[in-house]
Amino acid sequence: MNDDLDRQNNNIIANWARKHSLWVLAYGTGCGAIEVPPTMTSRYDAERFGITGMATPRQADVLLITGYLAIKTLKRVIRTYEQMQAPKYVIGFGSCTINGGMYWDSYNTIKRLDDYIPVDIFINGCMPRPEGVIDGFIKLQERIARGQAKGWQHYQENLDWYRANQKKVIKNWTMPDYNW
Amino acid sequence: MSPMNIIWMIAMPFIGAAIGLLYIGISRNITARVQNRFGPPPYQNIIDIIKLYSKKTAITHGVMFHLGPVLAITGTISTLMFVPILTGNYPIYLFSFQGDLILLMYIMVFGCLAMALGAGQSGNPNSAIGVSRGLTQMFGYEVPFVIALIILMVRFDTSSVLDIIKAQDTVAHWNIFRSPFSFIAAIAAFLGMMGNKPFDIVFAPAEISSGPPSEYGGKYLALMQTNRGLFAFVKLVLYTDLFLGGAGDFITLILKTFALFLIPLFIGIVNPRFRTEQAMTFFWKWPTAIGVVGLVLVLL
Amino acid sequence: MYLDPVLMIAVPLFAAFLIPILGKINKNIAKYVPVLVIGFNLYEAVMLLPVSMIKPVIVIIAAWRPPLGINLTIGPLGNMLALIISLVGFIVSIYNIKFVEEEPNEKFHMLFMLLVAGATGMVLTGDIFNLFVFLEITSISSYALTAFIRHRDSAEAAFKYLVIGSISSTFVLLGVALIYATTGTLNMADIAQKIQSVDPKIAVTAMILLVTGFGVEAEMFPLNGWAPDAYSQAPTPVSAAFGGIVVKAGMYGLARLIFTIFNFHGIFYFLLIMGIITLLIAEMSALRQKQIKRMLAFSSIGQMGLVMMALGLATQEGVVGGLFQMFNHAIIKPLLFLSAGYLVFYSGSKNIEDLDGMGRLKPLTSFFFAFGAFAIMGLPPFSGFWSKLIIISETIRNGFVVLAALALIGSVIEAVYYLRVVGRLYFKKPHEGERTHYVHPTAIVAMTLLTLIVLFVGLYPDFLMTYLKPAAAELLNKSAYIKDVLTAGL
Amino acid sequence: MIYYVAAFSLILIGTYAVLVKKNMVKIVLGLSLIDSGVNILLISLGYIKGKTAPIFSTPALKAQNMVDPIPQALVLTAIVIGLAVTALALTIVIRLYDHHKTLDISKIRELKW
Amino acid sequence: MNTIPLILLLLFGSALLAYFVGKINFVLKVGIALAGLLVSSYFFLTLYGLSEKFIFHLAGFELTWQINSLSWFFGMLIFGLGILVAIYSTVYMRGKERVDFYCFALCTTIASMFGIVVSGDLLSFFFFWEIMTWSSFLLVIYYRYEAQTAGIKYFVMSAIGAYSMLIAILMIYARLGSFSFQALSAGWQGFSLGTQIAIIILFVMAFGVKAAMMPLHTWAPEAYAISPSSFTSLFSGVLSKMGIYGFVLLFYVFSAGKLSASFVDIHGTSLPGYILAWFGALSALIATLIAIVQDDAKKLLAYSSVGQLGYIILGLGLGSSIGVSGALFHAVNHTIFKGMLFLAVGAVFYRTGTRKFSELGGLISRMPYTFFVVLLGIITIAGIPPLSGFGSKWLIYEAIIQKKMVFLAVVTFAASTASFMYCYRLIFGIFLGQRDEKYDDVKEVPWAMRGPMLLLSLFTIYLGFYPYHLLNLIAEVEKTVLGIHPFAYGQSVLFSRFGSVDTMTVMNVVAVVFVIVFVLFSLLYKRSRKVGLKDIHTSGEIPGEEINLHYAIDFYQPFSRGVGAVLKRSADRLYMNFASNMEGLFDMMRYIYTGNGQTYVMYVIVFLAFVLAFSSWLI
Repeated sequence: MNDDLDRQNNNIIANWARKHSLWVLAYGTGCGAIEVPPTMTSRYDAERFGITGMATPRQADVLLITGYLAIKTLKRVIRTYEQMQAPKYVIGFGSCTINGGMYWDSYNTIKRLDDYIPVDIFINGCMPRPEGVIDGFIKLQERIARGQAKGWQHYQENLDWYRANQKKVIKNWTMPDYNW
Repeated sequence: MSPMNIIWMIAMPFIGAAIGLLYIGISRNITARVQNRFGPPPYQNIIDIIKLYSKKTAITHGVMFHLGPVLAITGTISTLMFVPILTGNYPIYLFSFQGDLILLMYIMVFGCLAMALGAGQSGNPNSAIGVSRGLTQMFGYEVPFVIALIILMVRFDTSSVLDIIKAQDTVAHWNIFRSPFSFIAAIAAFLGMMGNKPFDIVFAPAEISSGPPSEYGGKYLALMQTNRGLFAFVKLVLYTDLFLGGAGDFITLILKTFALFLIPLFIGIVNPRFRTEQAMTFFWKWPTAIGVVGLVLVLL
Repeated sequence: MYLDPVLMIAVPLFAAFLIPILGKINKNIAKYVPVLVIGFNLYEAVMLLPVSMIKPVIVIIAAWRPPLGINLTIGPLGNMLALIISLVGFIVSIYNIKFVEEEPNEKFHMLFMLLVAGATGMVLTGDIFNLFVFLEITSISSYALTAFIRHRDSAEAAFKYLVIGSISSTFVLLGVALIYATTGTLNMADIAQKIQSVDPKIAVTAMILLVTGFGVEAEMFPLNGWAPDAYSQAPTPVSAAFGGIVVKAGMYGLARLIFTIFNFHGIFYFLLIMGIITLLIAEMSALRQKQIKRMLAFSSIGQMGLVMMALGLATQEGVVGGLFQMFNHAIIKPLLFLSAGYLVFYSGSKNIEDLDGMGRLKPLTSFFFAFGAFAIMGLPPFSGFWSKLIIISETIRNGFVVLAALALIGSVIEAVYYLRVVGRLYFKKPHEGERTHYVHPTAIVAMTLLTLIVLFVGLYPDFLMTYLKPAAAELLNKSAYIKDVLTAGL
Repeated sequence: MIYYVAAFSLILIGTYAVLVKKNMVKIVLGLSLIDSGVNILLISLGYIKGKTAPIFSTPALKAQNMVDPIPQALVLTAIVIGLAVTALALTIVIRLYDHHKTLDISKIRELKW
Repeated sequence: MNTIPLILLLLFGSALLAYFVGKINFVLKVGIALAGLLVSSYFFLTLYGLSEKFIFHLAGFELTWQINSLSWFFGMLIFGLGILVAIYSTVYMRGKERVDFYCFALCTTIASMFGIVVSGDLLSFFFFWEIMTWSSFLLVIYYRYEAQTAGIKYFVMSAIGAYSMLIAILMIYARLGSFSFQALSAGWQGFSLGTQIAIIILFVMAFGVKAAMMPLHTWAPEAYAISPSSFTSLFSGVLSKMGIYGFVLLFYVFSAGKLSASFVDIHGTSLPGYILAWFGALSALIATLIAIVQDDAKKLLAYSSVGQLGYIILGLGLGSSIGVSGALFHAVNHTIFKGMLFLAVGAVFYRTGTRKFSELGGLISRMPYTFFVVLLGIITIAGIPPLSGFGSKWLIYEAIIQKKMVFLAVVTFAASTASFMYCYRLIFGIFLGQRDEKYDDVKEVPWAMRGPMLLLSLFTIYLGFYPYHLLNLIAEVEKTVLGIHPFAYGQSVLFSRFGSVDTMTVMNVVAVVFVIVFVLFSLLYKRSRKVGLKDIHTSGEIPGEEINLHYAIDFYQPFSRGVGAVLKRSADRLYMNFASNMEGLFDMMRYIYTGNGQTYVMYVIVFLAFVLAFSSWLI
């Protein structure tokens, strides 16, 4: 199974296509969601890089987490992430996803997103401007082209670790099993 | 059946899909330009499809979910087989001798219904809502479409597409000029069929998360996207045959189809979205009224 | 081989007065006497049938030849009706054996015998005054039978019946007097001959008086006020007998008068119109009835309206249809009444709404009722179909399409209210409560007999048609009747 | 002639009683009156002035001198019937009175519609 | 012994036998019914191609029973579906009460339908027609407590229809003195115009009720919905065809193409035919619209039935060979697919106990065979190639357009498009979408129920690409009985004046393309993963049990908003209001009977006085 995945990871055409076609599922939590529309619309026009918004996780490639995550929201994010089709990438957006940001000592938000789902690219800032966002996307594209954006594989391989972390904060665990 | 015909039969779906996808890509580009953006490259859709085909996982909800896209593209390719594509010195007729306009009208639906069935099995309420809207809208636009076709069939006393093409031997005889009412009704229906802007409530992404295909991803979505391109191509070819006198060679075909393609595109760019029942009643008001005028004229 | 037809009247009369005496000896014997005696009548009627079909049997009493003496004229028609009456009487008397438990039941049997005797006399006699006398015998026994159950309602019904009945019989008597005054004879054939020379105004007055009188028994609208009450309040077998016997005899009198004695063509149109009015009003009234027997009574009136309509056509086929309908009605209506009687008996209430779910509790009785309902609606392959078919066919053939349509509308209404009852029997959940009664075998025998007759006639109507045709011909061909009667005994 | 007048007045009086009087006994009386009227009418039909009863009591009597015997026979029968009807009617009236405690016919209307 | 009475005797006999002997045990009654059907259909098969006659006299009327290609054609439908339904019933009815009653009524219904098609005269036609009415009524009311209103409505409307037919028949009899079809078709021209109109209207009333033509259809949805599903398929599939048979008789046998002589022609069709065609088209459209918003699967199918029968009526009204062939072809198709669908819905009901879309859903993985049947059924019913429904619809459309009846064509096509909506509704509501947990253990129905459905679906596939034999049969009917010159057709090619379609090619193309795409699609990529029903995108929310994910209530809400004006008007309500008003009016009548003895006497006296006053009129 893993061999097969590796072989495909290094497929140049596939990676090229993946790189140029990033369908984004913007998980609009927190204040960061306000930065996504400018990124997509006329002024910054992310579509020229093949970046388009998608409505459902089944079709999306990139999960864009735009801000702090409350525990309750985390559940949804995990679920959404698990429903996406591999290869899939996560972009942590804003400082809240990196270390909790201004919610560092909040009792009800997570601090570091990477502990719960594998983040491929963090975009720094509070908030990052659309230029920053596009920059993050381009970084992601580069990683994809190089076959380095393998967070989804990492998640699969270290599922237990992630689950343990997730279960630590999510008290009433009712999530279905991650089935691949 | 000549070997050439068989080759075309195999090649045409691919060519058609490529052309259709390219058109959709161009449409994205044009839309971007209208919105003062740069827009993706015209071949963006093809990239998307390659990406989707190379997705590593795909989920299925069951047999019908699996068969839905397959049957959808089956229906589209079957439709393609009965549309005369080129009529010039090197004609591409495929099977169009064995079918007529009524067959086309019905076999076109095959794919839509199959997709709807697949969407149904996904179990997502959004899909069901999308299908409900889509079928309702289809009921709306089929009325002017049917009227337009009836005008043509009655006028030329034939239901064979080839005969209709034959009757439009010169530019002045094109049905767009000879039966303008029919053309207007048909174009209105075309807007609905293409699912472009005023009539895109079926796929409303922000509202019902892209509607019927909302549960589809990976290779299924790829197949559906291919189908979308091919279907657009088939419809364009059919309209060209019916109203623009068909095409003698590929260049004419591309010019004519592209010209046709621009109509819904531009209408779509500048218009907001209709609600479902508004769309339905819209189709039953103006396009139908115009079509009825055409019907009366053709009877006189 | 048949015995003297006079016995058909004499034996029941004699037996009627014998019953109380027998009843003193043993209650049970009294119960079986009617079965035997009416069985004898039935035998006689059946045996007479082949003979009378060929040539009417004229019985001369005490050697007074017609037109002087009293005589019995047993033509095909009279014989047919006698057959119907004795058949219904026979079946009902079988049913009576166990159904009538109320004391003094030998009196019931006596009155019943009188009823049958009177009705038989009516259809067999050739003398108009005798007709009146037998009419009175029939009516008086009917009044008494109506009031048989000692209940306030039955007394009321009986009183109404009595008032209307005796007024009408007075009219009959007046009519007879008028006829006698102008023609000087009481023999019907003789009257028919001599009435030609009578001033038509007097003749028509006499006819109207007689028609009114017999119309009451024949349930012609608006003379039928008694019918719903009497039918619904009389004991069930009596209701059945009303439908099968009394009304038939009344209708016979009516037909005999207007066909044989008088020759006014206007009366046929009159009868046609009265028939359809009777039919429609009765069916409409039946639609919303709350009591099952009252509903059946209205239905009965409606059927008689159809018969009147058929007779009013005054054509061979029309009269055949009318007689056929009379036969059907005489068979099916008792079936309905008898089964409804048991249903009422079980549920303890006469109201339709209390019959809910009886189809489940009493499948057999309910089946008989449903069967009767289907049959009387005129559905094939039951017998009602053929008579209705013939009547409607003949109505249309004579150009009265509207009348036919109205009659059929009546049939639709009929279907509605019958189905409502059948629906209640089968579709509603039964009410709570213990009901332990069971149908007595004699009742089952009676109802099964009726059912079989309905089916047989429905599947093979020709059997009956062969006898109905001469009967109709007799009505229509009055000169033959006159000749037969007046030359009898020569 | 006077017989006819008497007969018809009796019939009319009887009819009036039956139609108008509320008391059931009076109605029964009315019925009886009608009956009697009709009987008188019948008798008078056969009556010829100055003729004898149609009984051959002595050989001298001739049929031509007798009144018509048939109406008399009819009337006898009719009287009997009338009697029977009256008797029955009165019985029923008594029973009705037992049940309803009234003789007013318009109040005894439980069976209707 | 003549075969026709033998078959009838067998059928009626097995009905009675099943009722009386069947009291003993279940196997016996169903067995007798089935055996009777099988034997009689064997005899029926021997009648193929023959033209037998059986003449006898009853009640002074001459009755004729005959078999010709037309009766054989409809008899084929009766016996074909009849046997399948009987087989299906062996399991479906097991354990239900009053199976003997059911068997009796089923056999009687089949027998009476056979009687109708072999009738050679109007009287026996009417006779069997009435038997059919009451025997099917008995089946409609099988579930007795709920069925009352539906049953009575059915019966009353049938009675009205039957009586209007009776008037027409007797009008004919009064003029011709004979009931036989030959006499009628010979004497038709002798009728005055008014008579012709009256006869046509009266007959159309009768046949329209049975064929559930639009303003006369109101009994159909409830009666279909409430009768046992095994019978409903026969009811809709064959019994309603008796109305169609009547229309065929009326327009092509009784009037024998002489309508044009007395009526004006519109677009080359006689006026009555043209009006009939419009009735058909409008019932197709309106019934379809109503079907879309139903929640009960059987009601949906019932309205769909009304709509599809509208197509058949439309084809018959057109009068050209292609139209009539289309109609007859569609009649066969309708028998097949309505048989399938009602049986399938019955199968679902058998397992789940409900027919409501709002309660079902997601049964595809539990009842795959049934799903397959329904899938084929809806494809056929929607007229989508390559299945058989397309062929017949194609013929009907070609016939309309050939006659240049453009508005008719628009209505018809619109109806056909709308039918996709209810088709989808049907299959989605039952088999797709989310499944309620209580249906997790539902199993596929037994083979005795699966078999008939699958057999029927094979037929639709077969007729879908090779309608040759059926068209032969229809051509035979048209040539020998209807007096129409049949249209041209090849082995699998249908020709009209201005178009042709090769059903075989269509089937092949679709099949080949499907196989190629499917193989490519499956080979090129790995197997996809099967996920659970609830594993759907719900914005990250994990759907609990209490959340309804099955979108089934008000499925076409925008649609019903859009066409609300049409749906609001209901012929049924109109009739019911009319009926209740009439009932109120009739109710007044019984107040004549005041209950006062004196009033009654008054009536007598007034009557007497009145008649005496006008006595001079009687003289």
